[in-house]
Amino acid sequence: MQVDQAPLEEAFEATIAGNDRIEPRDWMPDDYRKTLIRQVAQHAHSEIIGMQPEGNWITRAPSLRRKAVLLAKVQDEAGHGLYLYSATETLGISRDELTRRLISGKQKYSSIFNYPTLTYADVGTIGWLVDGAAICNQVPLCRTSYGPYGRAMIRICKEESFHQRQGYELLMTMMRGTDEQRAMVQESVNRFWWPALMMFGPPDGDSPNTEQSMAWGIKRHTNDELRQRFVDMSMPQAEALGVTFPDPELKWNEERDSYDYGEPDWEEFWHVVKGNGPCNAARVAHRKAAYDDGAWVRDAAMAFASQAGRVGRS
Amino acid sequence: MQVDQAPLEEAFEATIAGNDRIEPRDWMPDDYRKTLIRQVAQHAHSEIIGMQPEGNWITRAPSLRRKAVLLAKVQDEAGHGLYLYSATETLGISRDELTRRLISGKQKYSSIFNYPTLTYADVGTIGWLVDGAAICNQVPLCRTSYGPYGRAMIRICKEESFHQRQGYELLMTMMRGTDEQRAMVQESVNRFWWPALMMFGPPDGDSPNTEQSMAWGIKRHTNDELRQRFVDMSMPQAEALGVTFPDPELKWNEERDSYDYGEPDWEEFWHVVKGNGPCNAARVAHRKAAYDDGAWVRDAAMAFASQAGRVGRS
Amino acid sequence: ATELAQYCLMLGDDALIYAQRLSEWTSRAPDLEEDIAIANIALDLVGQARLLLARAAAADPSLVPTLPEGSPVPDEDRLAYFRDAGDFRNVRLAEVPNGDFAELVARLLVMSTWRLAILQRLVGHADAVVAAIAAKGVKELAYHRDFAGRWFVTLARGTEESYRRLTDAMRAVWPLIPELTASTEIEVRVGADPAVLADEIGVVLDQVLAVAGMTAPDAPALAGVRGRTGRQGMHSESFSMLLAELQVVARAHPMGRW
Amino acid sequence: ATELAQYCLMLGDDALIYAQRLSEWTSRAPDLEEDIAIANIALDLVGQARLLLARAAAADPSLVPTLPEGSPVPDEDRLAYFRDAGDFRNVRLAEVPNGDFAELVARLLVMSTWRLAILQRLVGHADAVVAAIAAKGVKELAYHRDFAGRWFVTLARGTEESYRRLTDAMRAVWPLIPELTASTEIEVRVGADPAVLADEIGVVLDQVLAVAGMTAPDAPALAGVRGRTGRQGMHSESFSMLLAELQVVARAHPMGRW
Repeated sequence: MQVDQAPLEEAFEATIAGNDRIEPRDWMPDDYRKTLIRQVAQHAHSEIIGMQPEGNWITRAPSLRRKAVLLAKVQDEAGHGLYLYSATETLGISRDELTRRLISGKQKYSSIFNYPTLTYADVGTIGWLVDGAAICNQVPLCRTSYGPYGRAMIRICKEESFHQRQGYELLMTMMRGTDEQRAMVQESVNRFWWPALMMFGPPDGDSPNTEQSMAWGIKRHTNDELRQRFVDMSMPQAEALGVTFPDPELKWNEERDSYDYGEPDWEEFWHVVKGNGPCNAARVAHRKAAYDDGAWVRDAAMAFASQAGRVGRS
Repeated sequence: MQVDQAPLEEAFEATIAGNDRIEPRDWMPDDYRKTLIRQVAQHAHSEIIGMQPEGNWITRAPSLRRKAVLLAKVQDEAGHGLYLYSATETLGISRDELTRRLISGKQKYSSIFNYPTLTYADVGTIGWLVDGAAICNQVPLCRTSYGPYGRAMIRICKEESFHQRQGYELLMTMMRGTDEQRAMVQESVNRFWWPALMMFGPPDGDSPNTEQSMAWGIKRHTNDELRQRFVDMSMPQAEALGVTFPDPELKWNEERDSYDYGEPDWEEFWHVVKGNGPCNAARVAHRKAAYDDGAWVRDAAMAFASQAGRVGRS
Repeated sequence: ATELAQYCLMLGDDALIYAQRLSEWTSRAPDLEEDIAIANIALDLVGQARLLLARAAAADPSLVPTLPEGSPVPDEDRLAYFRDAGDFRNVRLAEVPNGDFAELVARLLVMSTWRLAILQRLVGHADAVVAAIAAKGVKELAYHRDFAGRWFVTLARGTEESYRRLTDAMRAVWPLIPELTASTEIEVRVGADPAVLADEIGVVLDQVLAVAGMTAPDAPALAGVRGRTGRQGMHSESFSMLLAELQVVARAHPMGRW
Repeated sequence: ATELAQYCLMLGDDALIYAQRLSEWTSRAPDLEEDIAIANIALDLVGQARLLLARAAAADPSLVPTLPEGSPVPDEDRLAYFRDAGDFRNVRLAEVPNGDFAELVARLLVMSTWRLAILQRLVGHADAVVAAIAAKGVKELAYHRDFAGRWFVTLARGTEESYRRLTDAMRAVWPLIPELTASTEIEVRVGADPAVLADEIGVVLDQVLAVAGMTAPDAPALAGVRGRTGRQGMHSESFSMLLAELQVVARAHPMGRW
């Protein structure tokens, strides 16, 4: 078996080395497939769970224009989930199975969505900082080695940039509003800044899978590299907006040509990752309820389709 | 059998004629029992269903004092339901069976509760007009021929008078408030006036059971007599409050020493009685959901009680 | 102009309030495809509501609630967020609380069939703005009705459970149909008289029912209060809760910019 | 006086918000007896909230939200109805959405055990008003705990289903216990330090669990945001909806009399 596999492995390594795409029909190492399933599924789950914190405000959006914008955004997230589940399915696993792994807690989603949305400003902050951080993470993945994933990411990144601008624009508009609105924006930014920094994952020293993932071309930069890029990108935006980040250590470092920043609370990070964040249980319960409540509908659709098939053949 | 029954019937008739009470252990005609079960159960169901339209506003009560008053009132209604179900049980039917008859639509409740509560003023109007009409109906029942029912009514009427005063006092306070509040009170009174008049049942000519019920002493006045009493009682109260009733025909009739008033919309009345009122379906569904959702709790309590019994005996 | 404004409020409120109920489905649908489709329908209706409320405000500025001097809240939002329940003119079918997916499908079939018939008539309306809104809306509504119709047949012929749930849903929805075609004077004078459309709507529903193998339930009209229903500002009990949620943020910030 | 006011807000908000959740049960309980009992508990807590909020307002008038000149709204209602979410000081266990009856029982057992321990300590408080509120509250809370304890044992030893539901309920409630006994400086300085009471509360809960034959779930604390939880004004996602409902009528009428 090892004898047969050698040329396949060589071809795989050559594709990776040449920055070419691996496609579903291509041979790939089991670990590559498993790691990809984990990563793409986690990304898909994040889109789907990510519908909840913002979806929470659709019915309360304070203007009809914002209601339309938010509805469309959450709808886009469902769409992203759809592409990504499709990409995962090309690796030989069904959407249904992936959903079951999500609601049983076997697969994760981005921890950021375990923080609550407490005011309408959070809709803007999520667009600006959370989608912003996601874009930093995701743009390099457009060049990822697995074809379907890379192509999904190209489309997703385009829409995410649009969402980020919309979020920033909401905050900008609110900052031109009343004192209460400005205070609401600042309070929201205070809450989301640290969780946004944690979206890049633990410090490089505590991120054991990074090396293999980079070798396989399914990750392109280390966590700390991306985090620094995000901080550097966000600081001038915050200044333009007129808000501050809740980090006394944040300041420009002439030498590094970058901002220095403080350490996120990694204890909180691991606590949330392990399932004890403010909303973990609620998010999974919400998803599970939707999945369970929809079972009879999916059953009915399958039964109807199979009848239609029978009628067509008869 | 007819031979054996004759003295029993005589004793029963004598009790009724003497305005004495029939007690659970006494012989009574089957039709009397059936009519009583229907009437007392309907009264009990009315208390329980009546918790919903007012209960709808507990979470939104606009002051903590009013929240406490409303919670206590709705709680009293549950208490009234409890006494009345107990009175019905003395006639040989269980509360569980009565609840099943309610949620299956076999037994009715007062149609007034099929109208929606749309503003907080409705809490006051229900106290004033709906409880007021109920009292007109119920005070004579304190002297009803069936003992347990009559005694329950004595207690209930006392509390209902208290509720009526509280409702009137809420409206009086609101009338001393803002223009919006005064408009809210008038709008509420406009909505509830006609349904309140209909609480006395159809005109005497269309009320086939009245005669027998009066003979048995389980009804003491005709529908129209009570309706007239209610109108006469309410008019000076409305004037004191500063509201009007939505009936252009309402005016004092010197000759009759009473108010003339217009005809309620009996078509709407029968429509609602038949189950097509604005809230019939919602009220029964709410009650059914509470009953169904509570089944496992009642089962657990029974199982626990029977174990405790076993432990005690062993 | 006042009657046109009132008419635009009716159609605008139908769209706004029904969109609110539909948007409650977000992240709760049976599968992602339906989640996206329902959001899309809600989005179309929010779009229609915005245009219609703006038209109402332009046609009769006296309808627009007054806010503190200098408030930047636009007219469409003043109408959506600063009116009380009794000033809304939507039919009750738009506002009743959501049930299960079968209820969504049954209600959407009825609502979209009815609204499509109205908008088709309004394409030639004398008011150019109303005519343009209708022309755009007709395409949207045709899609809504198609989505509902396909699911209606699927649930009717799917499993025993889906058949049972659809039957229950029809029992909940059908009593609200007579209100849809009980015309008000304003509709008769400046809009599309829904009473005239009743037959046409009935024919479409009957066609879907026939394909689905269902029969319409024997459902008398849901009564109003002294004859008044949604078009007269008489709404159902849940409506004040819907509005509380819809309006809470906007009302907390009458001077806010969003 | 400011610290006393802050402390009264904490205890008052716990009572107010938990009473709001309990009152949602009205007309929904498994049987009439429980409906009455739950309403009674809610009533007791509304009563405590009124006294505590009034005491907070008296001790520090600067805490009371400002309303338009001439508003007749009393201080207790200004505090209850005109503060925003971030200004409420209740623990999150008071505010989380209701579950089934087992969740009610598990939460009530924990809340009443905890609050009873606190009020027992406050009976001798230097502030005579607080002491009097505590003295009255102790009797009420003893009844609440008794009601919860009896049902806890009943559900634990009733049927398989009630056991399963109670187990799930404990999993939902227990992660919120550490927040109850994480003391703030204000509690330490002017009230009953809940950290000191943790053992006492644990002993009571263990006794009930022992009679019930249950074991406490292995439940790590529910995280806050950067260490902040309810006492610091950091609430859960559902809290803004609870407040929207609680406050909607009062806020629509800042000049209203009720």
